[in-house]
Amino acid sequence: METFLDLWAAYGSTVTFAMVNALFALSTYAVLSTGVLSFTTVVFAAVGGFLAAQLSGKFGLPLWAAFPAAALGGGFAAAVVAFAFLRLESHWMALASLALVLITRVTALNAPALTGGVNGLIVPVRVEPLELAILLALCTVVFWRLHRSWFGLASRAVREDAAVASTMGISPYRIQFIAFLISGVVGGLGGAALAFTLQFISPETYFIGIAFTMIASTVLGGSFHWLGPIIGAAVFTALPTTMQAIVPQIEDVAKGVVLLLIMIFLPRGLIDPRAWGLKKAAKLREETEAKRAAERDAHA
Amino acid sequence: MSKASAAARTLRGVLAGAAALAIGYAGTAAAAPAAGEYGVGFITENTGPLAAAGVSYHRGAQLAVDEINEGAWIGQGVKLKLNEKESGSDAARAVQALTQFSADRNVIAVTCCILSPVAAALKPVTTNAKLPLVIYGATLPGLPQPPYVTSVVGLPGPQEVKMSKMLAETLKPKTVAYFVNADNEGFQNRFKAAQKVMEEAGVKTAGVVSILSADTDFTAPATQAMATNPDLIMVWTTQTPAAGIIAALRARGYAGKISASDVISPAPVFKKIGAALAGVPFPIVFSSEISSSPEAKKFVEGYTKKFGEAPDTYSAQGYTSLYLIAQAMKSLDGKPSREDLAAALGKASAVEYNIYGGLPMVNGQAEVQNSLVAAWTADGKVVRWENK
Amino acid sequence: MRDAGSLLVLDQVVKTFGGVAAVGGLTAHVRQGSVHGLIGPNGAGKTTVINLITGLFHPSAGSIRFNGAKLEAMAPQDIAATGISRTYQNVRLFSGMTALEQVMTGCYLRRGVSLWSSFLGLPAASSAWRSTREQALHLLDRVAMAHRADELAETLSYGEQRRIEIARALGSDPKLLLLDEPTAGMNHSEAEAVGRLVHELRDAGLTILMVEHNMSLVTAFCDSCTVMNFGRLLAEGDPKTCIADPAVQEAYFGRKNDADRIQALR
Amino acid sequence: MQLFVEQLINGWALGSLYALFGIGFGLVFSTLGILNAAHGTYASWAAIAGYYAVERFGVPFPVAIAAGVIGGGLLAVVVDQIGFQPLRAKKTGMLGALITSIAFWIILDSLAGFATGQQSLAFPAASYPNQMVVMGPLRVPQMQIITIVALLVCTIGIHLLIQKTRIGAAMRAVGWNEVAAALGGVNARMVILLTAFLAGATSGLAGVLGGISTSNVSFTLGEGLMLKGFAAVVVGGYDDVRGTAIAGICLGIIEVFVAQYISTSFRDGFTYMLLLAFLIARPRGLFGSASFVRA
Repeated sequence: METFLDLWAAYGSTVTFAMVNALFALSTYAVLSTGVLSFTTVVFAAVGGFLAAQLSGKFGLPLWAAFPAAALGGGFAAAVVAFAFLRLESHWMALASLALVLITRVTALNAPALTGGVNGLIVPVRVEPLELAILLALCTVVFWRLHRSWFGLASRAVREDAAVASTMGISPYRIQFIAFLISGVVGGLGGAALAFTLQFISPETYFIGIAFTMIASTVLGGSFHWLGPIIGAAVFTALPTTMQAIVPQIEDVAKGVVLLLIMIFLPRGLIDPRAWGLKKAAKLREETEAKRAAERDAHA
Repeated sequence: MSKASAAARTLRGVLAGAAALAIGYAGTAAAAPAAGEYGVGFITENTGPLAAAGVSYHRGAQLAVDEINEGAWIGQGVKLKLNEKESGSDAARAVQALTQFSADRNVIAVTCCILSPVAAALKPVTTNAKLPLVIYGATLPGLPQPPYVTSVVGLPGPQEVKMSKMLAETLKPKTVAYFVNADNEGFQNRFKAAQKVMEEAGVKTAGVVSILSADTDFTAPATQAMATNPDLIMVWTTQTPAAGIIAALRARGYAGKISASDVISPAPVFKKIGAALAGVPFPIVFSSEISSSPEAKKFVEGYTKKFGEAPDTYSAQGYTSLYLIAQAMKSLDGKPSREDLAAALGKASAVEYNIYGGLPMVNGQAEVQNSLVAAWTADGKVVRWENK
Repeated sequence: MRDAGSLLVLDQVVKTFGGVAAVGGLTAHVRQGSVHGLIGPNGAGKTTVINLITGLFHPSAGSIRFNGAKLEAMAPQDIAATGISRTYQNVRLFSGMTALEQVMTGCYLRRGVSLWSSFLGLPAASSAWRSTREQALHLLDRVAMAHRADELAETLSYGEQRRIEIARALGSDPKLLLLDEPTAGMNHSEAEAVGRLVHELRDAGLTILMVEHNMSLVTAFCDSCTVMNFGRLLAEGDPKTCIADPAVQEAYFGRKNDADRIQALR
Repeated sequence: MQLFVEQLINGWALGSLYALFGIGFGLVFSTLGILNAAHGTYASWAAIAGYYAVERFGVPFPVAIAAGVIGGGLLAVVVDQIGFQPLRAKKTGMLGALITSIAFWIILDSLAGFATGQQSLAFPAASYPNQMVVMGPLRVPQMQIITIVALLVCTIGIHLLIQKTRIGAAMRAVGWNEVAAALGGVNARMVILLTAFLAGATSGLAGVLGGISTSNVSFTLGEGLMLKGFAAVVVGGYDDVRGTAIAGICLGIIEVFVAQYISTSFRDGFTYMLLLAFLIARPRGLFGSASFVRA
């Protein structure tokens, strides 16, 4: 029992951050699974994070009231972003969303009344790992349902070939707009979760670091199934801790190399339903051939 | 977790600590912690934007641990062991490192942080974990919160005021232009303190040029400051901008007086900028070439031997943080708990062994008494500044 | 007058790309309940016409009318909702989806429930999902692919993929089906099967517009046809008559230099 | 008036650095379709290469520049071949390459930290032209003139290369569609290597010039250039070097003037608001060609 407690104490924070990062990754996955590469999760996270921090700090809102507020804030920001950005061509969309991340930081830095400016904000409320696990589980259920619904099917179609999907009556704009709303809500929750975990946030908290963590987690885990971002976030969060334990001197280099190797050898990520399908097909072919050979033998 | 129970626990900790201290105090002469190796968590910043300073802090701490162990400074058989974890000046990574330290039963105290926001992020975590934290670098007022959070870094203010008065008297400038970090509250405070002194002395503000920490090109700000035609330019910014600004001012042909802060004191800054730094006064509390107390000399000697270069103001702070922890250890009996150690740290009225010629502590915050005004010579030595 | 029995009417449709007219004022009529061939040499603009009808391109000038609706300014998904469905010259199935999922996606328009209730998994939505699944399986059966329903479409042979694409296009229960070279890359018996399917569909009341290269298949499959060259109408009417037209003959077989030039332009 | 003109030149020189960097970044984006997070490190490493060439071997100024330029180019080629080439066959699109570029960014940035001993280094004052050129009442540093001229030469050179030569046509073809380019007889591999080298070399030039004139050779160098170079590429339109050059210069001048006449706090905000305005109002950028037709 004691060993377990020690282990939890040592790696508990890694688990906690993995769960927060999983929320960011899911938010990115929400839009990526409809074929949109967007870094705006960071923006939604900032909105959710500062909103939750201010509500709990200034107005004494409890945790479970602050989370829905953060989700709403993130969702609203997402609606605005989607309205402005969805008509851009995909490459521009990626650039525009990255630019928006930079703008968000500058804006946050220059609005100290809302964000504490360079000095940041102390967040008086803390989220327990169990509460975080419940939040993540709730989000996961949503993504699981989405995956198995008409929206899931339509979003896969839009991602693979938006033009073809549109000639089947699926409006890519509508699907991607909904995806942005989901991304905003989950991103806002993630931002609040990060605020309640760190208990201190500043404009630097919601910056390029998160953008790359979430996109790397999503792609690493696999962006073709909701399980991918969650697994990816766990791996990507544990990576620095592991590297620190193994090669403390060149921790960052080692982290980069591992990321590189995974991408080169598993470019579609760790969780890839298509690869399972391909494997199944290969197996089926083998069996058919074996059967045919057996039949030939029987005839001979 | 409810706040009430946390507060209750904190209170219990404090009471227990106070009780332990009272017992310890009663028999100071007899106090000796049980022999053994005690871990001190050191959150390094050897990579990331502040790595240059981070390496110095780390080295100072390493040297202190060596000295403390070799001389059996705490007591016979009592040794400290530095456990390092890297944060890269990132708050999230620092929090992760701290929680890992708190899980390691062998770690009795942690020392950390150059950036105030990172220190602020660690405060609630360390208080929750009841793990004493000594801040070695961050200088935002209000960071220390005894017993769990203490700081060995003097707040800026007095040194800047002292130097500004000196400059106002000796240089007698009519106008001053200031460079200030728009995104660093510590330097804004230093700037305001200096400006107040100058204006009280009847020196007009010719202009204030603000820059950002991440800036690298200072040609335009230099042009802007020079256009105000000041008698003196005061540079209140973080290290890289300060070095860049002075280089740019000299490169553009500014021949007037410049002053700066202790950020330009480390040797690599001179190596980088060279003679342009010569004669630029800066306030400093420790200089390997000027500080002359026996403790300072021993520090410089040991450091130079171990690392092949002279220590700077950052290594001095890293060094001091370990001595404060050792001092608190020394006052405890038996196998010290984290709570006991925190209480001892919170109660400390001074860092007894220091290289500053005295370093009192008030409410867990070190206060600088003795500061000097120094400057680089053209051939790379730090000397007391004189108006030439 | 001729518009009267026509389900689809193209009237002076023009499409230019950077000043070059891919379609230059084409007028064509597709009669309700017929199999209509759209033929012409490579680069004649046939696929562009299909793209214009389905809204992937918008005409630079002219109008397209379908069943009383004016399509030229509509978005592809709205055009699909009026009852037009299509396949592609180079099969464009969705990567990573099984054959059944492809066809299910094709059934999107007649799923019968809102995205929201489908997400919540309401009983009505679940039963609608099941019945749509049945329909999709039925469509797969219709193109003789039911036994491959749960396999990744991309692992199947080219001919099989084409058949799945046709099943997918039928998923939306269209009034007009546009087939872009449905027999390309198929052997004779496979092509025959497609021909039979096309006639069955027509007899069930569907109107079909197909781009076809093979002249003998055109005469075998189509009730009427439109011949294009250089984005313009060359001939229209009965397939046999059209093909016998000297202009058509020349476009296809004569003036080899031109054909080469067109090839080069592509 | 004198201040105005001096600041104009300061901004122009600063913007020229952004533009030079942006040209490299934009080349990779438009031709190879890669959003390269590691691009900033090419500039850092070019400056480091130039610095050590001076520090260790005492080479003259032009050789130091050449060392940086070639170093940046070679690094870009190595990163491309290790990180991006294996993904091309697997058709992972922009995403896969983005992740490997993040990996390289982490690796190269951290190695750059080691290479400079975590310090910010500076070229010795004697190793480069550090005098002021006096033009009437104006005094302009020599490095600013060199930077401005370097951008001019690179912009014209690369523009002509892309628009007027066979190689350039091949680069445009690859940017349009790699498969089509391969079928059309273009050796796509060669074009990729050449583009990567050219992009790395241009950004490397920005790195080494910036490292000299700002007295800052460290891993932070590339990061700073990256953010502003990125802005220049977006405002200028990523498939036209002239747009990037003009946008970069404008951004530099605006930045300096906002700091001089309004406030430093608004400086970056101003740049990024401009960026956002362009993205929404004119996503093609200043010179960008009309968006492609895709069906």
